Amino acid sequence: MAYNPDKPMEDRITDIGPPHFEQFYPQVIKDNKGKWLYHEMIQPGVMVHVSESGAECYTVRVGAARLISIELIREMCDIADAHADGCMRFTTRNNLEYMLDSKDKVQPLLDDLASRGNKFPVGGTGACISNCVHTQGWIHCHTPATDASGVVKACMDELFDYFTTMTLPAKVKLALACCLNMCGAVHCSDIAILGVHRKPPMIDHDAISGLCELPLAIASCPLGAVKPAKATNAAGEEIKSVQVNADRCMFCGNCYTMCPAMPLADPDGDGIAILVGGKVSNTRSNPTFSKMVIPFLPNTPPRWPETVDAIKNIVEVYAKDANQYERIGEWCERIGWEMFFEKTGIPFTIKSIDDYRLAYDTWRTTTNFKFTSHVK
Amino acid sequence: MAYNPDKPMEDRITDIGPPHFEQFYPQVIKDNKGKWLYHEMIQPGVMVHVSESGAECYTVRVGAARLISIELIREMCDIADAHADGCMRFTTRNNLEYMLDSKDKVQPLLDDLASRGNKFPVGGTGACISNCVHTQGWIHCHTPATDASGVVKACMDELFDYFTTMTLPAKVKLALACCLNMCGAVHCSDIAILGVHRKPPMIDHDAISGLCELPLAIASCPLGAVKPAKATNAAGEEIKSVQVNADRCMFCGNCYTMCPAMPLADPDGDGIAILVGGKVSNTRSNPTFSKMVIPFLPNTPPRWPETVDAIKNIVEVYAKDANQYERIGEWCERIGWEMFFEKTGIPFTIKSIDDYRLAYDTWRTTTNFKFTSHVK
Amino acid sequence: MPKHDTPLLDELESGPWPSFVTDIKRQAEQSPECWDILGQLELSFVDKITHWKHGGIVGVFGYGGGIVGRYSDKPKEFPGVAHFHTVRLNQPSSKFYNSAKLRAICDLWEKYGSGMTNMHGSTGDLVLLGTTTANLEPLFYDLTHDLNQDLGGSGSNLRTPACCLGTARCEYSCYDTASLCHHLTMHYQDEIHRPAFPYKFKFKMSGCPNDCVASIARSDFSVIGTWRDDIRINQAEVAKYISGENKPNGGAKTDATAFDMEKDVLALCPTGCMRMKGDELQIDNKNCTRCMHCLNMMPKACRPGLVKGASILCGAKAPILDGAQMATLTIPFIEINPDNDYEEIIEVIESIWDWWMEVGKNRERVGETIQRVGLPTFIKVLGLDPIPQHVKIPRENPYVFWTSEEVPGGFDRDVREFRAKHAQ
Amino acid sequence: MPKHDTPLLDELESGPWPSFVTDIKRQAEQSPECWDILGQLELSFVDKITHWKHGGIVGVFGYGGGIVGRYSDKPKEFPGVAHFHTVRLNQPSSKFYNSAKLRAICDLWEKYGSGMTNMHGSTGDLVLLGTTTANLEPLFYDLTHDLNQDLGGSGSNLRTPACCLGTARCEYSCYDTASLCHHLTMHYQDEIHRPAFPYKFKFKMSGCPNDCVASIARSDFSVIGTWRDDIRINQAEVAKYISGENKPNGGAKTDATAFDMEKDVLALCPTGCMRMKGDELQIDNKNCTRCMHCLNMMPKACRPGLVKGASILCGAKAPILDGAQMATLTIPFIEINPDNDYEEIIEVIESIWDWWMEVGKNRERVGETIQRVGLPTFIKVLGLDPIPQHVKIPRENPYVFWTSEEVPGGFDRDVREFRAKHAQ
Ligand code: SRM
Ligand code: SRM
Ligand code: SRM
Ligand code: SRM
Ligand code: SF4
Ligand code: SF4
Ligand code: SF4
Ligand code: SF4
Ligand code: SF4
Ligand code: SF4
Ligand code: SF4
Ligand code: SF4
Repeated sequence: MAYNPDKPMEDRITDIGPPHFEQFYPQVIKDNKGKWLYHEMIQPGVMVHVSESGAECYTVRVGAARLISIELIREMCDIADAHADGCMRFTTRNNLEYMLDSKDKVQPLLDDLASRGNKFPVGGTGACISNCVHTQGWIHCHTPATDASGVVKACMDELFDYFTTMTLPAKVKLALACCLNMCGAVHCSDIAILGVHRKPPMIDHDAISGLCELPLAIASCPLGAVKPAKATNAAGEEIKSVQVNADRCMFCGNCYTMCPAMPLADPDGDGIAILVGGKVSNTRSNPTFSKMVIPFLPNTPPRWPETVDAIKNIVEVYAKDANQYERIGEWCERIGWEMFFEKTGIPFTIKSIDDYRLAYDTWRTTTNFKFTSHVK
Repeated sequence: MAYNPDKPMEDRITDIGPPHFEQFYPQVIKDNKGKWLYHEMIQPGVMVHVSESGAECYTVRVGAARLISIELIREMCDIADAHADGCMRFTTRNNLEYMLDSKDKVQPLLDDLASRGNKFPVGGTGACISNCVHTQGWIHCHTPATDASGVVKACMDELFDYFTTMTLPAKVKLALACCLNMCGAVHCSDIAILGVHRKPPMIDHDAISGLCELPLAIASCPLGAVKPAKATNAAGEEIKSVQVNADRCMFCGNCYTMCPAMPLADPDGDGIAILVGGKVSNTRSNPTFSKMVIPFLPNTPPRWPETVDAIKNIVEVYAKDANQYERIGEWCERIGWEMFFEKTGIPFTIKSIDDYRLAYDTWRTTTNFKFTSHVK
Repeated sequence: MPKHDTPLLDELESGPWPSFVTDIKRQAEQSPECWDILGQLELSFVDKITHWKHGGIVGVFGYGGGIVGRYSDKPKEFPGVAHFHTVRLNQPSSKFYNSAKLRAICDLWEKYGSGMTNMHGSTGDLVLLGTTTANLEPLFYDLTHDLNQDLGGSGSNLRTPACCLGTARCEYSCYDTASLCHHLTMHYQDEIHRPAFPYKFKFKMSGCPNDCVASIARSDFSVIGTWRDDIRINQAEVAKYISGENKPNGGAKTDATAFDMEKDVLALCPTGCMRMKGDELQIDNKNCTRCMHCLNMMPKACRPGLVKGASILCGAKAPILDGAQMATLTIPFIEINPDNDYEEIIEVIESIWDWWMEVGKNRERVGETIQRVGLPTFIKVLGLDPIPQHVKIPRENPYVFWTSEEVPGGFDRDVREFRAKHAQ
Repeated sequence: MPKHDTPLLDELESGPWPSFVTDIKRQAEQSPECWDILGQLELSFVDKITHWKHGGIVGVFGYGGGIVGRYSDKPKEFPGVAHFHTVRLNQPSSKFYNSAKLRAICDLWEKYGSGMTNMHGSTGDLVLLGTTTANLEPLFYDLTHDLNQDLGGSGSNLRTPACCLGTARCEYSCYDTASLCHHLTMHYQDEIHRPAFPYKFKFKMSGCPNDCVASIARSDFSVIGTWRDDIRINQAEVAKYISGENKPNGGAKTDATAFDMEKDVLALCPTGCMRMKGDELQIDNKNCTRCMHCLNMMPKACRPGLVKGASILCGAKAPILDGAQMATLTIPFIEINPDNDYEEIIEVIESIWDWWMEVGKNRERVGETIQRVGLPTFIKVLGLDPIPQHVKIPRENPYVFWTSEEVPGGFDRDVREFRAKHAQ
């Protein structure tokens, strides 16, 4: 029985939700759920969880591109069948995890994975750089200011040793979002790669009439830069349209989201901003937002060398300078942001000074500062 | 030669500024200015500054009401002549200071001061409660929500022992401002006593026409609660006036400052709010604003017992609980504000939750909190 | 064989990290439209700009979400991706699968789509990337009938809830995140599939304050496990950390210097509520904020207490438009009770929705609504007592609102009476 | 003998703190109008409300400030205070006096006023409290001719500058606050006496970051002494603190527990840049923020460096209207050079004024103007390089402004060219 276009509503099934998770649990998880006592990393990418019952669950974590084919998924299934009773899961950072009920099964799995070229790198645990959370970019979205998968591949290639080792001061969480919508929720990452536009939207007077509700387009701008205006379209008709006050635009793209006739993407205008020092966990210090330290780097496919170098530099300086168990943001707070710029050699620009809402709270209202080369 | 009303401009002198300070320096200050090596408190209210030259300057600090008569000033002068070569100064907290060039002169001065009743209390140094900075109140201003001198007298009487001793964890800076204009700059005090209105302005339609520029009155309201309106005055004429949207009013009084026909003071509406934990110094921690912990206490002349008790309670809990050298605000930050309310027993009210601008930054955006009796 | 030259993309086939380019090429052998994916992406690499049109509204009948429409702006050059819609499958909680299920999904997608996926989307869905409008209904039919599973959310509705591992494989978890996540997902199928909200709304659940699903940063309704009694300390294991027998931080740092209780734990405890009395570790629990650091450093020695539950935080979101918001602590501690179908949680959710659906503006996230009306109003709406835990600090400005009822004599006064006492 | 019964005020005659009531009564024997001060204040104590009318504009010819007009709203009952204007005398820097000067002022005020004063006003003036309009010109004449001193500020002008003790009697002072304060006061007499600003503007100068004149909290232009080389350490004195011979914190706490270098100093150093190497105190000065704590704790052992100057911070103010503002670090380090009449400082002041007088709105403090236009603009206006010292943290939102010049190709684009590449 299959879908019948003539009777679309015939025995239609809806609202059944996702499959229940439990059916996919490996036996050792079923048996020990809620009984776990502690965990330990055996080696990068491999950890054991030990249950009150004495049972052990060995987890092998495998890096994945996130943008993956069903062929690759099938291969993942083959591996699961061969080593893990067909069970597996994906992490919140898009890594693949196999869970084994005995230590003996670990090495064979590792060997198998290793035998398959660079498709299944093991790592991403502990004081490492795990997988880079990211979004669609040029592969699927309409508003990106940069690509996602390409940039991430370029970065992870360069940072690969940090994925397979656990020698950083603490976890470093990398994320990319290809526009200010920040689908990657990069706004609280140790290092955030953010696609940014830098040119105000164009107005397509030939298309706007059918396409956009002008009041919504006008209301969409947080800075009131979009105003009603008359214009003449290709057909020579005078139409109701909008205009943009470029001086007030900060390129958030919200108008384009609301009105397809206001594209702002541009080969030279678009690029990448780097934000650092965010964290999500409540561990030690409170969750914090990432701060913009590099306002713009150009889009340079296929390997975005400027972006890769900038990130590598930050990671290396942090690795050398921070205390152990100290996240990047905690390190910056301790040494002071002036020292972050001093030590990384990243030029401080006026773009890093907040001038949006709540900005005053970010100004330095004390005489407590350190003398760096910035102070003439 | 005196002022001649018929020739007001005759040999008029202007713009000569204040007398030069140097002529008033005691000799020991003249000689050692810029050479001071260190200071030490000899006893509460008495300290010595020692110069590179070996010279010593003994300072005796005397509390004053600030609102003082020329008779009292003359008496201060007599004392200065008798003990301090006629020199004296006033501190930034309105205390009087005599400076002596030798230790032998200290005791005679102290004895003299002590012999004059309660007019010249010695103290206000070190880990104490020094003089309470304050403003005009009912003695001279037009916008107060409480009195100044009366409240301060009541508080200082009760806190007097803290003025004459140095046993608090650290300095406690007390300040009073009789309205939100905060002339006392109480907004960064360890403990701030703030006069607050709680009733929206009345509109005196009989007076407004001559008295106020309506556009200024309307523009004066930060919350746009003042709107143009027609009204009928006593003479029965319809006039241009304003009206106030009471729901939007937070009683700042700015409209009254701009328009005398909008009085808001009221015997029952007015009273005192208590703010704590502010500091000005950059010492250890950055300067910080005081936080509102008690939104309202009634005006109860002549001795404002509710206010006095509230302050005494805060000081006593702080004295018992804080680490040494820790200011009130530093203590609150360390133990957490929930603990401040727990330990002081001050009821937490919704008024202490910010709902003005920048309010979001004050919300708790972490799971890090302590379980106090507040959590049911 | 390749349909387009992709010299730039080809450069991404080298390097140690798995190459999505190599992967797409491999898939292309089966699903030729993948050549056009590569072709168009190569063009974007050359042009440094996307070649997708502004999304179009497509979907399956009766649902307002689950599909994101997408069309190429170069359909002639790349017919294989002229239509390239996304299908969001609601993932199983914590993203556990077995090979049978994944193979079934692969077969389904081989039949109806490009063969490319995102495992997983940022919200949590299993994302199938690229199909045509015509394929949507048949795909949905097979999905529900043969795979018996369903779509996830998109649009102004409840988005697909997501959670961390929780008790399934984590010793820190203070409640069963997967069960709560699944229950709410099932309970709110209608809200997921049929947009009725001012804007999107997201649930995320983490089992402890480490917050491995980043709920505090990106969910309108964040449920984070915690406990309210004392941390369980195993002094014998404490000794083993000190002796070096136990690896600090669960061995998460291979080059960690020898464990130093003072430096690595006590000094980093944000509240300073820990101390060693001789070789006994003591925690002044009433001053502990359950930040997890000591548990993370000594998983064998420190465990959450026994009186477990969760904190509820509301209103996190990305920066568009007023700047990003972290979730705000709304209910410090709530019981997580499967036996009454999480009644307490449901109650909170629905009082938030009832209010937000009434006062929320179009495209206004609940966090933005809270900002607009103020936290005090939100607290009142939920019928909660205002408590200091709601704020980092009490207000610094003196601008307090009072109502006429709160003030003796009320607001109404006669200015002429006033003038009688106070000459103008 | 008393003119009015003052039962409430009389209660304020008891108690250890000096009683302003007793004092006013004493003055009343000489200046009968003081009875009316007491009478009206008693009435306010009864009515719980002020009995002063909204200020009136009075002053001396040619000046726009220095006098605050005040009238009683019960002139018949209290004729002695029917007029009760305030006269603000510009205090000598750091408020040093001798008896001759104060006696002269007392005599002047006995002649022309109520005999009551504020020693001193919050801004710093010597405030004479209560006189009549008729008395203003004669008082001013005698003040300038016989006492040869001048009024302070009020209104939308430069307010009377004020400073801490500075080098006169403080070992911490990094510059001569009194000399700078006096110089600026003299240099800007016109700005003090003749309102030409959008709103009030205040200078305050402290010799070190302890900020004893609270300049960072309440001055539009705050000059706070600091140094840029190393803290001078006297190791011999350090030893005496450790041995207990020296009193910690200059003996400011009589019940201080025995000095504990680790607990009382090192642990409280906000940057953790101090350590003991054996019995040598070491400071990593490049990480020191000069917070003063160690100097305050060990005045004999730690002194400011030798390369002294000041930080300039701008824009502090009370809450009206947008909430209080702390001064913002604008120039981290500037030389204080009397030899060139403080040229560098004057230059900064005037570039701020030139800009503020042009763009500042009526009744907008410079701090509010900075908030309105943004700190980046203010930094540009002053021709300063933006540096990390200007901020606590870099921006958290991604909303950066760019100009057409900054972006290759500029802002102007042809949408039809765009459409040629990207089908709608
Ligand atoms: C598998 C995963 C949960 C899941 O449901 O998928 C997970 C699993 C664990 N996390 Fe996590 N975390 C996972 C994402 C996160 C995230 C979210 C994220 O990465 O976007 C966070 C918050 C990130 C942040 O703070 O910015 C997170 C913050 C932590 C922390 C706090 C670290 C800190 O010091 O701030 C710990 C505790 C620790 O590592 O000591 C922790 C600890 C752990 C433990 C040790 C918990 C346990 O006992 O099993 C698990 C292994 C840690 C490891 O991999 O090093 N997990 N963990 C996620 C793996 C992602 C990946 O593939 O790399
Ligand atoms: C006389 C005076 C300056 C003046 O020009 O008049 C002054 C004088 C001294 N101050 Fe101050 N301070 C004076 C007002 C202030 C103020 C402003 C205020 O009180 O409104 C502050 C900032 C207040 C704040 O932070 O909220 C102030 C914060 C300090 C500090 C920092 C204390 C802290 O830990 O935060 C120190 C250092 C210390 O006390 O260890 C200090 C230290 C000192 C020293 C020890 C400086 C020295 O070596 O001589 C002086 C004696 C301290 C004492 O009295 O305990 N002075 N001091 C002021 C006396 C006011 C009074 O009569 O009580
Ligand atoms: C597919 C996905 C990115 C990915 O590659 O994983 C995604 C893709 C889009 N998001 Fe998103 N968002 C995705 C997770 C998120 C997240 C992360 C999360 O949910 O945890 C966020 C930040 C958290 C939040 O909700 O604030 C996010 C914040 C946004 C926003 C900004 C919303 C806001 O209130 O700030 C927009 C703009 C909008 O809604 O118009 C947006 C809009 C979009 C649109 C629909 C583009 C648009 O302007 O309409 C994107 C469609 C891309 C495409 O063609 O495929 N997306 N979006 C994620 C959903 C997959 C899934 O269901 O699992
Ligand atoms: C006399 C004095 C209070 C005192 O008892 O010491 C005072 C008294 C008045 N202040 Fe003030 N201010 C006084 C120092 C201050 C200070 C403290 C300071 O200067 O360090 C502040 C806070 C710091 C600041 O400037 O922000 C202050 C902030 C205000 C404000 C709010 C200004 C603002 O921008 O927030 C107003 C309202 C206004 O300007 O209309 C104000 C207005 C007033 C008026 C003129 C009332 C009015 O609404 O017009 C008061 C006249 C009272 C009277 O009848 O005597 N006064 N005023 C102080 C001046 C004496 C002197 O010259 O030494
Ligand atoms: S971040 Fe922007 S561009 Fe990237 S997927 Fe989300 S909405 Fe699209
Ligand atoms: S991009 Fe953003 S700021 Fe610019 S016009 Fe569009 S909505 Fe306004
Ligand atoms: S604080 Fe308000 S009431 Fe008090 S003196 Fe200043 S302006 Fe007047
Ligand atoms: S008191 Fe303040 S808030 Fe109320 S109406 Fe007047 S100006 Fe507006
Ligand atoms: S959030 Fe806590 S419970 Fe969930 S996986 Fe992470 S550490 Fe474990
Ligand atoms: S959980 Fe955090 S706050 Fe609590 S004791 Fe451990 S480290 Fe300290
Ligand atoms: S501010 Fe510094 S220099 Fe001035 S008196 Fe206070 S401690 Fe001394
Ligand atoms: S001045 Fe402050 S920061 Fe510098 S060493 Fe001393 S205590 Fe540390």
